[in-house]
Amino acid sequence: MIAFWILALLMIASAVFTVTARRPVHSVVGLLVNFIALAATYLTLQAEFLAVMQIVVYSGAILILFVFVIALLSSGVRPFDVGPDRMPRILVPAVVFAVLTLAGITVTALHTPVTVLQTTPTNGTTGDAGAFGSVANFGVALFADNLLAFEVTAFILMVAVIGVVLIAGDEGPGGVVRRRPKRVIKREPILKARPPSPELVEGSG
Amino acid sequence: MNVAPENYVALSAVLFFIGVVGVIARRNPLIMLMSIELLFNAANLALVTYARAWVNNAGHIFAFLVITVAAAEAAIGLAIVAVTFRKEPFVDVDEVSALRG
Amino acid sequence: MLLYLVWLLPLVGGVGLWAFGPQLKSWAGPIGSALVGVSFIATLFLWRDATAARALDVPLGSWLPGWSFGLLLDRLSLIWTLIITGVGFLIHVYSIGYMDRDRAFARFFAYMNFFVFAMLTLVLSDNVIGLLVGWGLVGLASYFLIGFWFYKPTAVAAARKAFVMNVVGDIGIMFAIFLIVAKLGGIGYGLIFANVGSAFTPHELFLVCLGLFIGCAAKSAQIPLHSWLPDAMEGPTPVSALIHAATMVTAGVYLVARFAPLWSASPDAQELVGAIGALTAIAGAILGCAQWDIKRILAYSTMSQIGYMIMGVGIGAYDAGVFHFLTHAFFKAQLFLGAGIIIHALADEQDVRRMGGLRKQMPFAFAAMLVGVLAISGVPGLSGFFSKDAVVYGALQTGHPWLYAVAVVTAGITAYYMFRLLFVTFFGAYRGAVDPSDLGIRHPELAGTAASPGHHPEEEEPHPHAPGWLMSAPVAILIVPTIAIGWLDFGSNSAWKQFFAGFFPRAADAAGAAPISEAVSTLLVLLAVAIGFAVAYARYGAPAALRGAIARLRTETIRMPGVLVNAYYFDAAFEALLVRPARALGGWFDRTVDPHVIDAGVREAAISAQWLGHLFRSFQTGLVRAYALTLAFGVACIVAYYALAFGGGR
Amino acid sequence: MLPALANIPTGADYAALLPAFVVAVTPLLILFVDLFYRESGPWRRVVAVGLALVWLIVAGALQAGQYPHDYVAFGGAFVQGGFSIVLSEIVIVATIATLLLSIGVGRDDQVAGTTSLLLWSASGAMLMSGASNLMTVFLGLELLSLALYCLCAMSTRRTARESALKYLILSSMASGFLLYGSALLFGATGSVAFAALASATVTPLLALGAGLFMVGLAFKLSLVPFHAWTPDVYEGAPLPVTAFMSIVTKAGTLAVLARFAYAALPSEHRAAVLLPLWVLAALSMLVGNLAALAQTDMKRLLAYSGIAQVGYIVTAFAGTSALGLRYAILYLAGYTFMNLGAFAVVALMARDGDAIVGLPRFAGLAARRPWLAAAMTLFLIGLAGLPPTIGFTAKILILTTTLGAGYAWLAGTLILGTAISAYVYLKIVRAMFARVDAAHVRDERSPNVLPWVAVAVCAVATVVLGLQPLTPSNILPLVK
Repeated sequence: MIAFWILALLMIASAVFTVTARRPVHSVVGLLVNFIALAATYLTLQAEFLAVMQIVVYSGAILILFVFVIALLSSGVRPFDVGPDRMPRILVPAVVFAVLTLAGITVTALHTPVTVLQTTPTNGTTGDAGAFGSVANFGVALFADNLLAFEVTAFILMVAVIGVVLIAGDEGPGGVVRRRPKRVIKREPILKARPPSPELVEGSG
Repeated sequence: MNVAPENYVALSAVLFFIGVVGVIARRNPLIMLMSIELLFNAANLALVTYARAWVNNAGHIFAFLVITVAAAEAAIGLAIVAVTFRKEPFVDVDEVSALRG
Repeated sequence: MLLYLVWLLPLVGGVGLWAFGPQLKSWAGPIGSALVGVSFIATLFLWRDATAARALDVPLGSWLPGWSFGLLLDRLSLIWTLIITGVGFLIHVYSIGYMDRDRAFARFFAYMNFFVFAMLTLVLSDNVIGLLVGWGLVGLASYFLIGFWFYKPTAVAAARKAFVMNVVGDIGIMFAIFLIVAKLGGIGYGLIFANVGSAFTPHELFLVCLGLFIGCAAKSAQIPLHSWLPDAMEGPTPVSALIHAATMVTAGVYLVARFAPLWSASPDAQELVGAIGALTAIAGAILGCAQWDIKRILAYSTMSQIGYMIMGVGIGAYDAGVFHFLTHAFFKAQLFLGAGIIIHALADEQDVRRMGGLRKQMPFAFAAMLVGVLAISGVPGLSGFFSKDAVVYGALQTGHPWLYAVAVVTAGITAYYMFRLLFVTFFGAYRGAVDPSDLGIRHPELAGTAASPGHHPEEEEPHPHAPGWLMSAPVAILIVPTIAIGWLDFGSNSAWKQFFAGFFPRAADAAGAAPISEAVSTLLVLLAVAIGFAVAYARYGAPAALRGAIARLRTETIRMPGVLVNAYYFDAAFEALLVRPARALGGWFDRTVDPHVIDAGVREAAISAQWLGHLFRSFQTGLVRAYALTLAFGVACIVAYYALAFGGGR
Repeated sequence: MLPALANIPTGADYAALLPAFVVAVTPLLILFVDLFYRESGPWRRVVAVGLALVWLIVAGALQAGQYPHDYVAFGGAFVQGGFSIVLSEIVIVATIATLLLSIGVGRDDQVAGTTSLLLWSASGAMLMSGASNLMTVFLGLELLSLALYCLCAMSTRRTARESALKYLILSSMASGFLLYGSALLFGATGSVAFAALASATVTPLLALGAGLFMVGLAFKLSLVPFHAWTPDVYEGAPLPVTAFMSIVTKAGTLAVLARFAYAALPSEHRAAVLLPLWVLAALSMLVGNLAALAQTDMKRLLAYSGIAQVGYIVTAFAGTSALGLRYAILYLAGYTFMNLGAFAVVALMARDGDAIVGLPRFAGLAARRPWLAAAMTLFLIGLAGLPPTIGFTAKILILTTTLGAGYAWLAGTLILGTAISAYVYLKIVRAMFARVDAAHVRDERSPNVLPWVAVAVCAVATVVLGLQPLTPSNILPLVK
């Protein structure tokens, strides 16, 4: 009970910090705290394996990736400067819409309590094979009931790998940096002093 | 579990909308991506809560898949951000608005 | 099958003449006429099949279940097909003479053949979709032909106006057809009429009839969608004769008669149609009194006569309405072709004030016009007398005394303005050489009455000449039915009544409730006609009136009430309410379909139609965050909906 | 002790998935073959695209062979049969057409990668077409989208990266909503299967979950107001990718939407739960067509047109009648051909197949390239919904079902939208037939002739389908 409230406060605070921090690195730290608190919350929900995955994958892999890209982009003199704000007052409607939606969701969600909780699961400790949320329990679900999903995940990761290589890679497969002639960005010729035909002027607005 | 699942869901909703506000209000694409991670995690929290409530570990599997997808998405997103802003003076999505109208 | 031939020959002609027009040169006219003529003869051969107990129904193919297409030749469509091809043929022949000097001779006949094909599609279809297709094609053909002289700005404006009004009608008819199809799941007439009672509630039936009638009103120039018809006279005169008098404008009559079972099941709709018909009849007749352009006079008389027909079919006197269509097709074609001879001879002069005394120079035209005028006025013995009488008395029989009164008064007005036309045009002295301003004509060009520029460039003949035989022969042939066709409906058990016996649903049993007998009614109508004639004679035909004709015309022109000159200001109202907004629609049409038709006003309208587009452009700021905000906005709306719809009460 | 593994998938499960599997595995072959090339050259491109084409055709044949059968595979996670097979075929056709357009676009040494991503994206859409639980939907959607984010960036144009970034951020946000909706649906029923949803009682939680779930789908379909990304992304992405995206995303998402609306909602409250969807469809028809009025760039115009067209398709679902589903699929099939045809024409008008083609380039096209102009006219007429094309036929059918289902206001909106759209499309037709001094128009031609194949096939299909609409007659029992 108390754990939940502490974790909840921690998560909200860290999430707010993530979103409001001036520098991305601070955001990453906020996110890290948030993820760890989330993993702890998973433990209170008896999702032990998931808690581990949360720490390993999110905190271990994804956040490191963020840090890496921050480092990459910080090579300039004034990293992460922002230009003039084009929409200075966007925060107000954003918050209004978000709060409206939030109210809607919480109200409806609280109006329909999920009181099912049919069987109280075993207060499983890790390693208790078959207990709800344990590795074994999870594995059976993953490799038997939901094998298709698991297999599709493999392709999703492959897409990520190939995609990132294609986006970021400038080099050919032989490791030779190709000096290709720079392409000129093609643009539609702006109507010169004389338009092609008077009829077209109307359509080009 | 002696806390009603509604509390967890309410918490997840709050986190979700902190994420939404983050995406809308921040101009730094990296922080926007982090906000999107917040969205996914909030959904995960709801999934795990309901998995516990129904004692159905499909929710766990779902959350696990979401984590994997989020990793892939973050990788691609960061790659796009990196190539987009590598030579830009500002890391600011508002500066990337040539397509409009 | 012979019916395919009837239907497709004009299409072959239309496409062929369009494609090979330049090669065919002057042969285009005879070929186009011959195809329509063959179509007419083939229809005659089908007479027996069409009038058999089971009418001729040729399937064309079916598509989805309930969607089978076919051609239907029953008694109703037979009458229409004969008129379209028969009168069409005569007008084609006439056009060879009338259009002989026109640059786009072949194109004209291609359009005319295409029109005949479209009209046949409309009347021969055995389902509502075919009807709709024909309906649309007819409008398109009419649009082409009105704007045939595309270098005349007035012609372009008239074409666009006709198009816009017809679009209004098409939308109405489309809604009606969608309602029918949605309710019945099929498109065939047989299916629809078999299920009128069971498939529709009275309210729905009224809506269907209303939708159909909106289409009908637009096509048949009924109030308030009538104002395109007088303007459509900008087209060549044969076009006016064929499309805007004999056939296309009566498509609304066909529609009501064809859907008679629907109308008979919906008394409210009948009341509406009858009332609109009568209103149009009298309104058109009154406007006919105020016109000086010979074709516009005829146009308003067409509008008025179609009002009669619509009133007839609307109140349930279907056979009378259709009979008036039949006789009107002849005498109105006769009148237009006669007017065409005059216009052709006077180098495109259409203003009757600048005519006069033509009786001596053009005796043949005078004879033709005289017969037509007598017929349309309802002089006993000629065709118009019988049909008009049937419609007028029908109003009384079906229990509509008010409509009857209007119809009788209209008959008198009709006689007045038709004889006015005759006297001003043919009696007295020729006024072509008189200075227009002495006749009260202020701006000949603006009034659209002066000779139009250009299309007869080499013709410099200032004084009247006799028409060629190609023009006079059709008119001569038409004189016969104009006089004689009326006798088909002579007597209480006439050939006409037998022809349609049992074909239409009987009108409500108000029949026989007429307070006066048919003979008394006929006398009343004749009295009205006599009064109309007498007034016209006194004002325009009497020797005293003829002597002071010039001064008289001048004062009359100047004193003409504005409300009549401006046709009750319908155009002004439409300009503000309908035409301006719809111009964007007509704009693309003008410029895509007929690239010759160019009008600066259209471009202006097109740009103004785009302001909405630019409004939406300005939302598209290119900023990701703005898009994310719209996303959040949408989600908030949707969540609000679900929270209120599902969360509140539970 | 491990619990018994009772639900191990068998060969029968994989048989259902075979076509999608073929499409998903082909990239591995392509990437493997590509490893042997040290130098980039045209052959490298030909081999990659050729392999992809061959295996796509194989997959299409396999898919067609499945048609009479129904499959329920992986414990109900993947259901194949009836309409989902048709939608998968649409995906395959669109992918083949995209490959035909893509020759000449991008670098030779990247073609293996881009082709692989394209195929993976297609397999994601095929997975969606049979997805029958929330997890499979999410994964299919992500497979489709992740590959598309990368593909959007695959151009040297700066705007390509911009479009990828915008697409990624907004689409991820929408995925978040979809995911949260899925979580709520899971919470309302205790199961991720659509079958469980259908038998659940309607609670506010379920309705709200369905709503958020549909927001995610509506974003992918680019229904108003979730459409803002569409024009920008379509304009910035390479042309073949835009063509691909405009069809495949819609096909996959519509399959999910159809299954969700028809088979996964309790019938008692279905109308109320789905109501916002029809409102979105109506908005899309209006806003899409109105916004297209002011566009001059072809890709952008087609993006707005696509927004409106999706509105028409979703309109067909109104009332969730079986006929509506049939006609929606018919319309989508027709739209596939008309839209791909239009894109192929645009591709033929740019030298590298990927330039930005504005309206002025169409001026006087009929005089310079009559066949191209004729084909484009046909496609535009079809998109405007005029006879004798499938656009007209399918629209009439949709109108009748919508009216029959009692959604007269929706049908009225459709007619209004169509009336507006006629102006949009015929504007281009008019430009093509205008007389223009050739000296003022820059005329580029693509050296790639393969788009002509797409143009010809699409033109024939547009007319033939319009005259003889093929609706899969037995889709109704196969929705579930």
